[in-house]
Amino acid sequence: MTSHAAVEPPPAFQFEDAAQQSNAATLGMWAFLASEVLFFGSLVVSLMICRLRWPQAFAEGAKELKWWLGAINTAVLLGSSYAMALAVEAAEKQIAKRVIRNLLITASLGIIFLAIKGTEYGLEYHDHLIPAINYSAVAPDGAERLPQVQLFMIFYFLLTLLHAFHMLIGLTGIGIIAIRARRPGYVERSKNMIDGLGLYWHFVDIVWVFLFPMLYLLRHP
Amino acid sequence: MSRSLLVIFATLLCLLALTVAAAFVDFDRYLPGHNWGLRIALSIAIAKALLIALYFMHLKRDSRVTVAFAVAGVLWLAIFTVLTVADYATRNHPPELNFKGEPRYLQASTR
Amino acid sequence: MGDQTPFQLLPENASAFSHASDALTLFVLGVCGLFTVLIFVLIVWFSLRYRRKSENEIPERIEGSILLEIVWMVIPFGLLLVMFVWGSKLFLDMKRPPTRALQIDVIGKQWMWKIQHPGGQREIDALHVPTGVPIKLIMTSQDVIHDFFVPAFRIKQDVLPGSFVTEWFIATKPGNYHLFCSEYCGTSHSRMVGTVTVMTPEDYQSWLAGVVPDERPARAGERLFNSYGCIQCHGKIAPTMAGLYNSKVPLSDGTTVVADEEYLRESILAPAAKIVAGYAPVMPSYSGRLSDEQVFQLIAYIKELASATTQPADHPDAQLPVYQLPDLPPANRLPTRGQP
Amino acid sequence: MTSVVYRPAPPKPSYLAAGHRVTSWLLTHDHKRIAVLYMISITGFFIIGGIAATLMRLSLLTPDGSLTTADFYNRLFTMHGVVMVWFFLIPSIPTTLGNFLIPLMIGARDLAFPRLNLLSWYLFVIGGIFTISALVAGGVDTGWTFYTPYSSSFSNTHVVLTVVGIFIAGFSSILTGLNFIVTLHSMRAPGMYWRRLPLFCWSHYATSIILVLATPVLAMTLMMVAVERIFRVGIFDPALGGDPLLFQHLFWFYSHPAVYIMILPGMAVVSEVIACFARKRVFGYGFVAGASIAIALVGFLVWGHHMFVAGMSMYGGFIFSFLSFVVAVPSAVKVFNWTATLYKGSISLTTPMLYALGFIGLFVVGGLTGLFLATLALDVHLTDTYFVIAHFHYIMVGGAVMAYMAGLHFWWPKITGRMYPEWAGRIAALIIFAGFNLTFFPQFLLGYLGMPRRYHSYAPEFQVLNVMSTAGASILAVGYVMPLIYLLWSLKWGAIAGDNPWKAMGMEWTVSSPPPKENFATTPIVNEEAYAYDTMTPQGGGGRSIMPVAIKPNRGGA
Repeated sequence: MTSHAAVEPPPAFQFEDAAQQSNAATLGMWAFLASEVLFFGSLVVSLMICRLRWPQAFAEGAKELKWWLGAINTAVLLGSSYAMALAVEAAEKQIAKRVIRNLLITASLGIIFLAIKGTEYGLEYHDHLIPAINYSAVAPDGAERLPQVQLFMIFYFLLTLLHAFHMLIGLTGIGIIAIRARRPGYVERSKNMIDGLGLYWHFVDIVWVFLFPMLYLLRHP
Repeated sequence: MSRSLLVIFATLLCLLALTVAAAFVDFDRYLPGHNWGLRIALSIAIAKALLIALYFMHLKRDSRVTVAFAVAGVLWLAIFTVLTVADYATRNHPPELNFKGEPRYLQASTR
Repeated sequence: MGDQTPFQLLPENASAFSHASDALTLFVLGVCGLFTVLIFVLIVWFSLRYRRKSENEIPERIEGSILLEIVWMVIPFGLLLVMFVWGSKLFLDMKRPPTRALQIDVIGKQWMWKIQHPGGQREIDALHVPTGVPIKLIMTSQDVIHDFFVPAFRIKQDVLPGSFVTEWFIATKPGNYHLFCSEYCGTSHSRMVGTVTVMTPEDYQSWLAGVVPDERPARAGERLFNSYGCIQCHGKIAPTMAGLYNSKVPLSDGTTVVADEEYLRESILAPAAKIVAGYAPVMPSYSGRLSDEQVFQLIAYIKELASATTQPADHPDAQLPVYQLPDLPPANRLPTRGQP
Repeated sequence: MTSVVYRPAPPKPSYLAAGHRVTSWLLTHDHKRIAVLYMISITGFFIIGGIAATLMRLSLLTPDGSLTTADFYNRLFTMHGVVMVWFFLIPSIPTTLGNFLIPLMIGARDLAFPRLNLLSWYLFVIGGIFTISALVAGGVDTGWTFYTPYSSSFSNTHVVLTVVGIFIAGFSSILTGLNFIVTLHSMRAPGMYWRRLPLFCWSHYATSIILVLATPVLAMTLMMVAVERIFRVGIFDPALGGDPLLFQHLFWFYSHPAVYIMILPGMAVVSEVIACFARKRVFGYGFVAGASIAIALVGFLVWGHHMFVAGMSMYGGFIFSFLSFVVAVPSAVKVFNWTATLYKGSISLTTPMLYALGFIGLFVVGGLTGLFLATLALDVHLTDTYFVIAHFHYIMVGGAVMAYMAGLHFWWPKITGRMYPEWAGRIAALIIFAGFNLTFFPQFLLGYLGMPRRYHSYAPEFQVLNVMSTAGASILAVGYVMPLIYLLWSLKWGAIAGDNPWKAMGMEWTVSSPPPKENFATTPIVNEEAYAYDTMTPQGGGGRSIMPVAIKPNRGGA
């Protein structure tokens, strides 16, 4: 933190001082993320347990996915996380302009991620891979799919949709803060909020860091 | 500060390349029975997650309480995983124990 | 049940397990009763002895005692360990059916129990068994989870769709006993009940003789084995069935499984799940093509093939036979993994 | 009150007087008002669940259950379970007493996140509306456990609607737990070190850990059930490669710790009440506090004991059985310490104390019968019978509800500023204790006889015990209606309570009854541990425990 801090804004009614408020905000976000770890985690563990039972089918399912799109997306999301880290750093130094710029980069990369994801869903629709919508037991090239490939695809869609939903929430938050950050003094007052948003965004990134190998890369039974 | 973030970002991209490359090797063909593909993928993912948590999420300079919160979620997930897998891994695996002899009192009642 | 009084406090004792289980119950009850009485007496005694005599009374401060804390952690824990070991030992017995047991197939479906004896006799919501003979039930469900519960035997096992589970007992006392479905299974869950009739071996023989049997399951299984073309591959490019049941089978991933009923079922319905070492995963799945009953019949046949060749010795400490991979022409074999 | 506590400012208007319009309640950020909102809502849910229970018990009077059809009976026990577990027991003590008292006990003006607190009440109500609408639309017949594949593929009732309701209410739990954890970490007044924290707060901390870390697993599990139902895919359906036991692992990973969500706050209340009415520091404070945390942690390792006969691996059974025995130790430590607290105390058998002592007795029976179920071989016989029903009702009704009643009566003067008629309270407490035992003790015998749970009709030899149980339930019902009447009566006609009618220690008793909106005019400083009853002056009230000296104005700078 630099020395040219503005006048400390008054803390909320229930807090004694800004330090206590900031501490509470950080702890609150981390407690929420711990909860989220189990939210995503229980689904990932379910996936791995089903994989334990059907290694062949799940490897086959992984091969049906476009690993290169997943890899590009991972890079995009890592980049957006990097931009977010820069935004948080700028907020600590209270440089509003840099905060806004980095938040916009973060959001753009997030949107690119979702666009690629959408394209992928389109390709999967084309390959008749979407359970309950157009899943087919026969691949487009005529090869018969193992029955549990469908199970794999259920997990794939549940996990990626849930992840995309979290991205949307994050993007909304980034959008709101990026717009408000133009107001003078906002960045100084909202350090906690920007930091919390950053934590959330990085968490969503971490989730993807696990989803990518678990879904796309386990190509051998 | 910004530079160290850049270094982390670059490392993350390298790890990404590494995990993709590893995915195209069928480790089971050479070292069967140990699920090396999964182990390597998971290890790299954990490494990446640690980098993000420690530097991007600045856990490295946070208080111990915050670190404990972060660890709690992972620890609880580990509890769930270990105990559930303990069931699945030994489910259809009846050992010789199952067939080795019979309890005494049952022998008495049937022979 | 006809011979039961309308009111009773304790359940019937009709299997070898029921006596063992009741003895353990008595022990746990004794320990728990002791502690319950202890706490109740202390609370009532303290409440009377130390009741507030004046509004201004201020009792002396007592901080606590590490020694006491340790005592009342260690002593209960010791007693709990006894319960754990005793309970686990008996549970282990309940999970180890003897190989020479009489094997009876059970299918649960909403809301009835379908039972078939090895001789082909069928029953619905009723089970006739002789005393003194180990009975092993091999069970599956056609729809939801059910549970085969005979209170008089102190046995219970959830019956799962999509896999085989087993449960075994030795009946000791002739009579009629309740059979309950004990896992909630829908509207008529409480009507999914039946009767287990325990008979002396002589009565059982005459009962068997009095029921017109269907085709023996093993015989029906043999016909299926031929008509579904299993015989085209097995013993030729696929593993032979002879001596398979209850032997240890090496798998392609380097592990070993025992070929029990559940393994055989899975191998028929989802052959890709476990591949025998050295064989290609070429078998198609018969899921959806065979009914649960037909699977039972095929397995009965496979078991009979096993007993025709090697039967695991039935004396204590017997080792399971290791499944012998027959010699096949090299063209049919895949390179074993790990030895490129 | 005649305590020596220094009160710097003239009494401020109470939180009840701060605004009278409906919006001043529905949009309040005040933890005390939100607690009252919760209290009203859970009472409503308790009545709904209670009506379902009454109808079930009536139907069970005859072996063929002629009062209800099997379908209707199945809907009744499902609704009873769902409403009581998720909409009464889990929120009961934490969201009412916990919400009201934690800031008061630690010397804070509010929880860390007041708006989040209000949000969680709204989520709770919305979740409740979903679930109740499923009830109105025709009900659910899966049992509160939603076992697959029955719930996902076979039942043709309103499973999705119910599950969505629970899913939403789950987020309310998570947010409440998160709020408590952060509050207890960051909002304690100066001098309120962890080792000085009232045991009430320790237990709520332990509860919150479970709320935050277990509830998301339930939410995800129920979501998978809903997805499986809506899209006809198979995660838990073996026909498509799914695994019904996976559901049970996920479900019990939440639902077993959930039992501790229900009982730990009960233990929280009992520690406070016993200390006050024995006028003694709780024996072995550190061990009781540690036991709360130990129960929360080890409680996460034992879920498999619900699955011993479900087809789980035998080795899994051994592991879970052992861990289940381990969790019995901290529970025993608590009971022994409470009993030891009574030794050489100054015991006053007021209404809250009667409930608290009743709690200990019933919790002992409920806990010890749990040992039968943890013993592998006995669980085989007893699981899924009425023995289990009796066991968990001793814990949940005999434990959690008794403790809730104890706490409600103990802090009623603080919450409302009024006293209830003591004689009516004592009579109701005795009626509830007697009615409860008559209702549920016969069920232990029924279970050992082998009567399975969730049976609409049963074998005739079970009838005598069932009639006893129903008779007990009617007594129990009277016991529950009585407090409802006299507590409401006391709101208008009860005697004015005064700040500290019980001469209790604890910071909540140093503020006026009902407390002012901002709790403490100035931030208090704590310089003594909890339950320092030996320092009490003969007139009651704290000696030197709490000295509310202003160290800082309320708002920084202003």
